[in-house]
Amino acid sequence: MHIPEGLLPAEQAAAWYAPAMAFLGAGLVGLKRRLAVLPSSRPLVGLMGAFIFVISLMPMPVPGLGTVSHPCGTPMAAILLGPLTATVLGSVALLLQALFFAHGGITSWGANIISMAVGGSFAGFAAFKLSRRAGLGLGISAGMAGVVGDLVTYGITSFQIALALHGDESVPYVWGAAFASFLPTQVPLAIAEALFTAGVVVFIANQRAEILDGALMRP
Amino acid sequence: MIRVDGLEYTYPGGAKALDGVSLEVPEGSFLAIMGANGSGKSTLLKHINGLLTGQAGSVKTAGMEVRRKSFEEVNRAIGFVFQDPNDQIFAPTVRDDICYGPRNLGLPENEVGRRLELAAEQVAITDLLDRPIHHLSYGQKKRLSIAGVLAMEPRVLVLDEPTASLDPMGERRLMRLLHDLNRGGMTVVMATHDVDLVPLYARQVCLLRAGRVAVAGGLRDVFNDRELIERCHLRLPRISYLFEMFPDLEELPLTVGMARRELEEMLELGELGPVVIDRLREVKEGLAGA
Amino acid sequence: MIRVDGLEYTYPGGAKALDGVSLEVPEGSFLAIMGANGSGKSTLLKHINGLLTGQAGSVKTAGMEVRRKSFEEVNRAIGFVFQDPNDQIFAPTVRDDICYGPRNLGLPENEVGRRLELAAEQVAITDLLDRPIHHLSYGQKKRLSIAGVLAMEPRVLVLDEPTASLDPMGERRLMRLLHDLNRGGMTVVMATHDVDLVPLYARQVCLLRAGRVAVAGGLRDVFNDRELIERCHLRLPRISYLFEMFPDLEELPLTVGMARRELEEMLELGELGPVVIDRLREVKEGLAGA
Amino acid sequence: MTESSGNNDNYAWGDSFLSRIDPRVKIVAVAGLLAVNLAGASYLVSAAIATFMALLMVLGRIPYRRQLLMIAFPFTFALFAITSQAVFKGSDIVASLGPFDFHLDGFYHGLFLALRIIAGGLVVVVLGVTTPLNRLCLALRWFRAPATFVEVVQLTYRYLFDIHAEFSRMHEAQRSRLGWSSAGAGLASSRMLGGSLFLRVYERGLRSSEAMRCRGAGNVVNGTLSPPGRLDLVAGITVSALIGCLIVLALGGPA
Ligand SMILES: Nc1ncnc2c1ncn2[C@@H]1O[C@H](COP(=O)(O)OP(=O)(O)OP(=O)(O)O)[C@@H](O)[C@H]1O
Ligand SMILES: Nc1ncnc2c1ncn2[C@@H]1O[C@H](COP(=O)(O)OP(=O)(O)OP(=O)(O)O)[C@@H](O)[C@H]1O
Ligand SMILES: [Mg+2]
Ligand SMILES: [Mg+2]
Repeated sequence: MHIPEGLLPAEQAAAWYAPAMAFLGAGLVGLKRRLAVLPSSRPLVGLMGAFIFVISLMPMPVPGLGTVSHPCGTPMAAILLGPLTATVLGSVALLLQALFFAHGGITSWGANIISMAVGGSFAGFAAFKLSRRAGLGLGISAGMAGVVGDLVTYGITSFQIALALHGDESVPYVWGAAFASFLPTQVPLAIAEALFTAGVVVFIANQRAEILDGALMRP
Repeated sequence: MIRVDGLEYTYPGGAKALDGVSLEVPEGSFLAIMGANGSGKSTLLKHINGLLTGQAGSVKTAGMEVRRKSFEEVNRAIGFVFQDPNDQIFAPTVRDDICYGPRNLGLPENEVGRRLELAAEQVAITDLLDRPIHHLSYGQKKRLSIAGVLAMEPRVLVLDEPTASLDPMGERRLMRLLHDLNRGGMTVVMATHDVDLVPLYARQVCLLRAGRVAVAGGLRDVFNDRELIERCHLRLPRISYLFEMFPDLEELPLTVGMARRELEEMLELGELGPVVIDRLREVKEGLAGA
Repeated sequence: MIRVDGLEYTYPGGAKALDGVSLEVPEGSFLAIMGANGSGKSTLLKHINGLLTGQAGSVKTAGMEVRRKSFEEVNRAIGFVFQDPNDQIFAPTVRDDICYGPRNLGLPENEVGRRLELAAEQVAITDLLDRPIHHLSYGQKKRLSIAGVLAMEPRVLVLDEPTASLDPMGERRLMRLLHDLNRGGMTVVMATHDVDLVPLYARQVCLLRAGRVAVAGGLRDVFNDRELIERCHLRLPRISYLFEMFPDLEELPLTVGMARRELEEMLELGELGPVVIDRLREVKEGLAGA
Repeated sequence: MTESSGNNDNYAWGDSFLSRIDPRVKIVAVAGLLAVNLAGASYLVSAAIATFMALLMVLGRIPYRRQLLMIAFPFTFALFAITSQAVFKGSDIVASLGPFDFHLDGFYHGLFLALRIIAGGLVVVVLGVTTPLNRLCLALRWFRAPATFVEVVQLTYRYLFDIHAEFSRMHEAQRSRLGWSSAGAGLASSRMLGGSLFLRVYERGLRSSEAMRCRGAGNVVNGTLSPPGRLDLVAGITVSALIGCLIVLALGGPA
């Protein structure tokens, strides 16, 4: 889930913003170059941004906590467009969700970027690359990206929440509690994310291989 | 067969598209719905098969009240062809798209195959069966969208501008097919802008204007009121304009066939005779004077 | 103005859409491109503005070689209207969509406003300016897609079936506009299936058949070869068929105006005279005999 | 069923004084309100902000049902904040359940957090629901946000509509050919829908980006903002005054 507006104390919100903006800036530089060299990649960029928006808006209730959880979509974008571009797309999706569905927020944008846009993209991408290098098939590697990206995102989010809400308990204790309580929802979600990521990537590879970036797909 | 009663519909965006439409289409009719762009034709057609359900008024199709609940049942009896083929076709290949409907009807595979071949033949896309649908020209997509509905062999056929962007031969072929199907008992309702085509095939016409029925009835009821026709952004068939040169004509012909009969009749009955003889005299006098 | 030389194009899907097309369109022409569904019209038009670039052959538009690199430059001179308006319009509202092109031309805001109003007026959508584009009927979308291009005031206008799904009044309005623009020096190229419209406005016709030019030339060059026309899945204008009743006619008229002149001429020159007099005699004899 | 259902732009196009305020003024106002909401660290501040925003929503006639939908997400989080604080924070134990103790002072802190979440959520919601994205993007550009970023925002937004439109188109087409008349057919149809959706949106996107290029696509952000007017001045002064009061409240008032 995205952290809503108002949950984080001011200093924590600011602390998450700094690295988030660094990643976003780096991503924008790369994306700008990509769009200049390859104007025809615009539709894919827009489409993936929209897909992340839609995917990370499918709510599933988390038992016991009264909050909701959802898949991320950033691992898939990272496979198709690279982790830095996926970071930008994830950030944009988060901003639009905050504006139109109050899902996430403006001051918590930085924290959410770090967990979903950066964490999901890079962890997912790394899992994909490692799996490919280990000789796993395209579908399975994409699935791995989905699982890992999803779980890492939730690990980070739980940590951020624990940091903000640990009260008088220790951070690791609350973090563990939060992570554990997400687990019953998160495991099925991670599997769903894996199936989904694998499905889309394989489908595209079969139907329109030319839209895949060859360099990214190599084992 | 179709009965629309006091139908009103306002789009969520705000446009009042239907403003009290009532219409009765008996079984076996061939009805053309005409009207300016934005007059509500598509909106009306979507109510007939239940894609939209009215905020006021009622629609009955093939003996069933059209409701959200009866949607499946109604669509078993009715075939609906969308205005934009890109809205309608979705399966990966032409073949899959044509077979989609028959399969959902639960037909056995050999019957599905028969219908596939027949429908592809009817719109002349037999040689495209294995093409992915995004590798078709626009007119080919239009043909496919019609085939997919024909293959379901519905009792009522509702078509939203089926002839737009078909080539003239495809247009004639389709209209003849509709004519034959209609002869065989199928009720056909089509929205169209082609004024020249309507009198050739349709037997009833309904004119919409700003979400209301301006006039509905036989061909003559509609085409004799020229002023109304122009207010609805339509015109007479081109052939009619030719016969404006004979100001004494009671009724302008609407089709080439009618025009031909008219001309022949004029010649037979000598209506033209005096004119011709006068002209001949003038010409002769002119020649003599020169 | 436009020069196409030995153009070939095969879609990635596999269909050979253009198979050696050569065509010359002088400045100030009004050219209609006709042909069956799938004959390659849209593919050819997309080469003229550089949306597709040929695998063999060359295209020159407005003095520029059409290449991937010259795309922007070529599209400053040329306005292109897509066959499906849903592919073309994209801005949030009608107003934004019309202004999009002029703004990209770098025009000052008051000039953009002037063009907005003019273009909206020209296709009669002035009352829709603030509508979101997904709240339009199909014909309204088509009008908008044309307005967006008109507002750029290009030197060459390339339109892919601009009149499909316009109502008859909209169609006449648009064609008159194109006629006037053409008179004012604009080169107009349009693909169309409307055989009755072409002789009214176009001065040159190019007939495509399976990716090749079957014939290109003046109206008469094309319409006098009936066999070829039918092989290209076209037909004669309806009015021509009426005049088949006069088998001695040298050339069938193509438009109502031509038909009218023809009839008048027949009457004046007495060609019809003998027939009429014969008929009259027959009738009189019949009456006398009764 | 209709392409327009479920998007907030319907409201944003509507004419209310809120949607007419210059987006640049709104951005500054929102930034200010969110900052005091966080930094104020006072439930009075948050309560004042929440009341002010609720008032605006009523005055701006933002559709009632949508209001509830919009605060659904923050609301679940607010509940979560209350329970978690009651468990994790404080010393004043009022009840125990197994290993968990419930603290009264933690509970109050949770209430404060909940209030802050609701207040912040409302601020963002009002911004989102009364500002067409296009204008927001123009404002972002005015504030020198990177062009690429704004372009991606616009691209993403447009493709959201395309996904929604293609989805409803395909779904309608499938329904009218009985694709959802039974469980089996529905399964097959949904698979086809899922598989084709991506490609269809992509194809359509390709074509409309072609169309954009034909009309000289350079910058996606296209258009200009008219200079701020009297309404903007009034709005600016009102919000500044409010923020001023809140700061005083935060400095002087109870924490
Ligand atoms: N995107 C595409 N991919 C593959 N093949 C295509 C594609 N578009 C068109 N074709 C094929 O290329 C040929 C020419 O298509 P084109 O669209 O140029 O025809 P057209 O003359 O415009 O037809 P219509 O009258 O139906 O618009 C057809 O056989 C068509 O099936
Ligand atoms: N999805 C929609 N949302 C809002 N308004 C719509 C929508 N579709 C159509 N309208 C409006 O409703 C009215 C009727 O539209 P409809 O599509 O029924 O017209 P039509 O007669 O089919 O026109 P056309 O000849 O252009 O196809 C028009 O004013 C149109 O702008
Ligand atoms: Mg319509
Ligand atoms: Mg075409």
